[in-house]
Amino acid sequence: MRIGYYPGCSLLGSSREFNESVKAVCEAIGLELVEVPDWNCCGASSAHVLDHELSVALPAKILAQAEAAGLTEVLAPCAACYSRLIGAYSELEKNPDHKTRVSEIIEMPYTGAVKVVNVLEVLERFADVIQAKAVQPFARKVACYYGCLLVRPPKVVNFDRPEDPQVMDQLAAKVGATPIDWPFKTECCGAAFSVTRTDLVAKLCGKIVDSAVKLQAEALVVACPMCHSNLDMRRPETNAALGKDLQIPVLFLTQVIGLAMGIEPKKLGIQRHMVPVAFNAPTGAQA
Amino acid sequence: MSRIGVFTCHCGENIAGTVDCPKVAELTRQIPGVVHSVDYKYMCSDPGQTLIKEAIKEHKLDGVVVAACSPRMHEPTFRKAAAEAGVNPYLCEMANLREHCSWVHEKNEATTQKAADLVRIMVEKVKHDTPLTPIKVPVTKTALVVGGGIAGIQTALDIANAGHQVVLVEKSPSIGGHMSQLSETFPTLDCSQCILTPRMVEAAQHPNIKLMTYSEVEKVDGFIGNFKVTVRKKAKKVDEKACTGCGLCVTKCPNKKIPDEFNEGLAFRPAIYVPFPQAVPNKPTIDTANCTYFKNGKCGVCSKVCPTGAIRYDQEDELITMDIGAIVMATGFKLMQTDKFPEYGYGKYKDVIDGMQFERLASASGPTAGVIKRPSDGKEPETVVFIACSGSRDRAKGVPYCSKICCMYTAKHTMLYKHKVHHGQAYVFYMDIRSAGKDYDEFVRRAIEEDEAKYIRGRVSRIYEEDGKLIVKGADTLMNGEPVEIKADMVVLATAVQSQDRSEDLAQTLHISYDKYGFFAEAHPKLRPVETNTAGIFLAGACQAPRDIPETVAQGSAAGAKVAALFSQDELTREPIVAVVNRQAPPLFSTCTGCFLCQTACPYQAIEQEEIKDRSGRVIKTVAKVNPGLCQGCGTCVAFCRTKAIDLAGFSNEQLFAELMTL
Amino acid sequence: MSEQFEPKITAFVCNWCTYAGADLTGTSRIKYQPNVRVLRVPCTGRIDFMLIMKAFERGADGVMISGCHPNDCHYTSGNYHARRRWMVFRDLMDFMGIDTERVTFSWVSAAEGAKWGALVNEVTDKIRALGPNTEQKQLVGLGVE
Amino acid sequence: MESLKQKAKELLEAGEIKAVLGYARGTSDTRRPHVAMSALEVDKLVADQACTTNLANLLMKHEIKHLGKLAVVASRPSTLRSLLQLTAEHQVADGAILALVPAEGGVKQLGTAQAFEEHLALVPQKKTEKDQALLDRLKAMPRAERFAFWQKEFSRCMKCYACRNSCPMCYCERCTMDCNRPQWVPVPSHAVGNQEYHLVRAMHLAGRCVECGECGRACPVGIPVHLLTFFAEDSVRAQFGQGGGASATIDNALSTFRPDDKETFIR
Repeated sequence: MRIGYYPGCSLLGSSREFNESVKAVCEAIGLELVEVPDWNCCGASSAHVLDHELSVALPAKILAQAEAAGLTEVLAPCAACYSRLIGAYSELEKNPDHKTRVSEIIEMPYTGAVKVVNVLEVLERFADVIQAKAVQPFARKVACYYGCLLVRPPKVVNFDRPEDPQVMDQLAAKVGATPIDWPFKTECCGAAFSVTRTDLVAKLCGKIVDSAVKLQAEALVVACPMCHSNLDMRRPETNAALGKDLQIPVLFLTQVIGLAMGIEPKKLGIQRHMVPVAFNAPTGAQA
Repeated sequence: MSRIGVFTCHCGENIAGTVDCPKVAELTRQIPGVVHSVDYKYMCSDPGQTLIKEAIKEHKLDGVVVAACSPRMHEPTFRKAAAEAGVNPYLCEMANLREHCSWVHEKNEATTQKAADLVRIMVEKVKHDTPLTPIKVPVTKTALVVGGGIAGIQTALDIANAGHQVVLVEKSPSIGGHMSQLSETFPTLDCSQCILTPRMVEAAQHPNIKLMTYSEVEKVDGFIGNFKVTVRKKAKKVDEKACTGCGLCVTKCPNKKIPDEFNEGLAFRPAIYVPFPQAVPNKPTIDTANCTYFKNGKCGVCSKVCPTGAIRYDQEDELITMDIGAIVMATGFKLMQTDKFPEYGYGKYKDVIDGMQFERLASASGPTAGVIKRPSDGKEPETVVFIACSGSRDRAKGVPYCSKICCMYTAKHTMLYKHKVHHGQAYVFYMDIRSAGKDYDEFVRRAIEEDEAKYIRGRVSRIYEEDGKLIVKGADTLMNGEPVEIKADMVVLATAVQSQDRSEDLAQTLHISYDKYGFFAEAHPKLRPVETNTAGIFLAGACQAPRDIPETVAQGSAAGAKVAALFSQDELTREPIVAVVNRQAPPLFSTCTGCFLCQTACPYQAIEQEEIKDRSGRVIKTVAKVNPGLCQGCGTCVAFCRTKAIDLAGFSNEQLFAELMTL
Repeated sequence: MSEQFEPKITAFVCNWCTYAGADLTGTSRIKYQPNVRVLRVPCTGRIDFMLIMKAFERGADGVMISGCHPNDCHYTSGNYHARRRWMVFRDLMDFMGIDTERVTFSWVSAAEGAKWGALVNEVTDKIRALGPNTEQKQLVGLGVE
Repeated sequence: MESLKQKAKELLEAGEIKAVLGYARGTSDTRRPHVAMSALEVDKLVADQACTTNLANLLMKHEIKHLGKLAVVASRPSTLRSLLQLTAEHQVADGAILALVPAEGGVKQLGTAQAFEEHLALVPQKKTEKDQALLDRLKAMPRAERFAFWQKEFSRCMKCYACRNSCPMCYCERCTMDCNRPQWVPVPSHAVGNQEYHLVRAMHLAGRCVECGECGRACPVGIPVHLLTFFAEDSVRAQFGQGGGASATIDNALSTFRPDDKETFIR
């Protein structure tokens, strides 16, 4: 099986381990990733606040490139990329006449033949394969953190429950983890304010991390580069705001799955985290 | 040659604003057969009608076309006027220049042309109109009231007190409905059961009311004055005549862990049960889905202990068919369930309850005997958050309409809570306070000012559990959207009022319309609020839209009065728009060949077979015959008949043909 | 032809749903093009297929037929009967080479005022684009030889 | 042929029937309908490949109707289908007419609608290759071309109504064509009236046509009018799963409905 692949900027920059682990896991489950040729910026963070037409045209260009390459589906692991791509797709499906205008702007035909999927959606299809290949169960209590963009807005993404989503929990459970029932799955992490208002991000992440630890989670699991950098990279600021020293690691779901499949940690970029992926108790100790 | 008068109405500016009415009058004057054509500012006004009547006399008109608004609006008005001036009312037709022309088109020549065309169509129709006389049908003076809540009880009592027979059908084992579950009622805080129970008893004992509990309407045929209704009387598995209502079976039933519907799941009941102590009739019913005997044939305790041998495990559902003259729908509402709210935990938190559950907690007859205890651990909640508009006015995830009763009952809840937990604090999150009604706003002010409920204008974005408390996160929009976080012991959601489950199915059984939310549709939102589009079927209470008790009672009485008015005559006058099978001179007798394929096409079983006999009684021919009492005038048979032997009065082949020929 | 072709559209609508729906279009002041002429019948079940042919004979460029949605017929099932009839009639029209593009069947309820307005506009635009119903008009023109 | 005559004589002699409606030798090689009420007349009966006319058409004629109980020679399945459809439409009482079906080594006597249905289940019915080919060709044509085809065909129609009169299902005492208040279909045989006439005829036979093809054979100018009713019948069968002349008890497809009837064109 093959699927289009749109890494986007984060996966080549701050979240290289996400890129590495997605590729490693997909290889292990037999899914070929075909990178969209000559891809461009998805327009996240800035385009959609500045120029609506541009914010639709940029993702449309990516999808048009994928279409030209004969792809029918594109996987966008970054939640922000996913949101922009599926947002543009959905808008153009609702207003088919805008497709002509967009095609003019991007100077290539856009027909809407390519669908957009996130990493959870793709892995869910391989849930049984993943379970079968999980030779080293990740037997730890985990807090699955979805953030804001993977399951919202519900009418656009049409995927999982917008509040208290379940798919990541189910996938984590397939590889032996015990997801905790906690209320912060879709709470705001501060996202792009990481740079401009680090204080806010520290406060918001503080609540998330603190609550996960209180409920005895041993790891936070995410599927979004921004969530990851805020929860991982901003940990010193977070701890300072909390007045605590919380060392709970933050893993990408693909890393959790990869580890359980016995993929070499280095291949999954585990060493790249700011908060080291280390556990106080041995595997399964909490059980 | 016809002598037709055309009367073009300006409807003030409504028509004249876009249509050149004098020109329409002038253009239509030239149509052959039109002998008089004028325009006037308001044809429906008294002077307007007089103008028509005088013109009929002066010009000896034999047909009238009023070019004005929709015939659905004023056809009866003008037909009456025509009749008063001596023209058969069915020779008066309306051309719809307002809804179908002036209101939907721009002011220009094409619009005026269209207006003239619309008149031309109706002139041709009038030319082929035949004088018709209304049909008289007898009326069965028994009403069926569906639903035994306060709406149905009120309606039934009013009709019965007017001296007519009533069959009151209730699907659950007791009448009383939602009102019997309430603790106290706004804005007087009088005890709900204290005012309702006497009405329930009165309904049960009324000589003119036949009570059918645990029964549902299965089938409705016929038409106004002459319905044939089949009711399924579900088997209670208890012989109501033999049972004395001693309650021994209820106390002895070993299976006592069934969630109690009357207490909204906050308590349990046995498999053989009486819904609540004041139930009417006060006789038990076996819940066969949960009864051990019906599950595996063992047990049989109730049968063994019954002193009168009233338990009937072999009792079957009964189908009872009856003749009914009018039907009142009073099937009530249901509340949206708490599991519909993702941000409030999809119903997983035990202490997030809905308004009706709070009523049971506050009710002296409830599971806690009126002491406010939270469901999870039975502790007295010291902080309670009430969330109004839970699902109401929520276009994204709930229903767009206002549920109407929540503002008031939430205010009532804060008061009941404060009166029982003196040191407790109630918070109310709201969007707007809608307290229009006699003594209503005063009531809400009392909740805020005397009982110190804290009202916060804003929505709650999330509820989660932490350390045994419910963390309620919201915003106070009157404080610049400042985030608010309240650690509550219990949360009460004023969930949206919705139509009953399967209300669409029931509406289809009765052939009445319903809106997209499943509420039954009234015939006119302002002028015919308790009637449906199907003659002889009326509405009362929350099955039509969210309603509070005073409105429900008023509507129940209104529907009762409608039925009483209908029953005040022995015969009904019906529109003569019915199908007729032609009769011809011998040897043809009729162009009908007697294939009777029309019989299966008729939705009303109105087509019968008639034998045409010669003098010696020998059957010459068998042809179709339409029963005018049953025919509703849809014309399906007319379009189906190959020999054109059937025609529809008022919409005949000749008329439609002539209308088409004008185009 | 310098002047734009204005199509002639004949509509047969049932009294209870579409006629009331079209009334609502008016009450809501939703504008649509004035090419349509509405003939009111009690029910779609009343619409004889010959009426459609007669409309063409009288020079209609397009015909609209509309009634209550399935399940919502005022007469319970008139629209179901009509639907079966149309299913065969439309097939047969097509087999005889009569342009079915010019006949629009629809369900418009009493609450769908906006739908009626939009539908009339859509049909008017479509028929305008198709041009005059020359095929049928020529038949009339041929007359008796 | 001999067994048919034998059977006819037996039935007449036993008084079970008053007459046999069959075929006799016509001029040249043709066969014509023949009513036999006596042994002498029975001897004129023929039964061979040339006997193709659907005799059911005659059953509805006044003169035949009044003869009393009949036996009709059903050399083709469409005659039995006609009998079933006429029974369903209350024109013939079940059991009132016997059908004599020439069969391998004798003649089969069928007396009830149920027997007709059972017999029909055994004999396959197919359109002739020629008809099927033309139908397929027409269906494959672009619409405008199909329109031109039929208009060219109809241009020869002179409204002689032979197609109507030869049809066993066109038994109405007064046809829509003769209805003049209003005059639904213009009387003269011009283009509009011809198109409308053939459309009406096909619509009126939809769900009722027994596919005998009599109408097409009757047409003096060779218009394949039978394809119109064949097509309508195919459409009904394809969409509603039941057709004309299949049963005396199942309700007609076009006077009944199913709430879940599926179409694709209603907006």
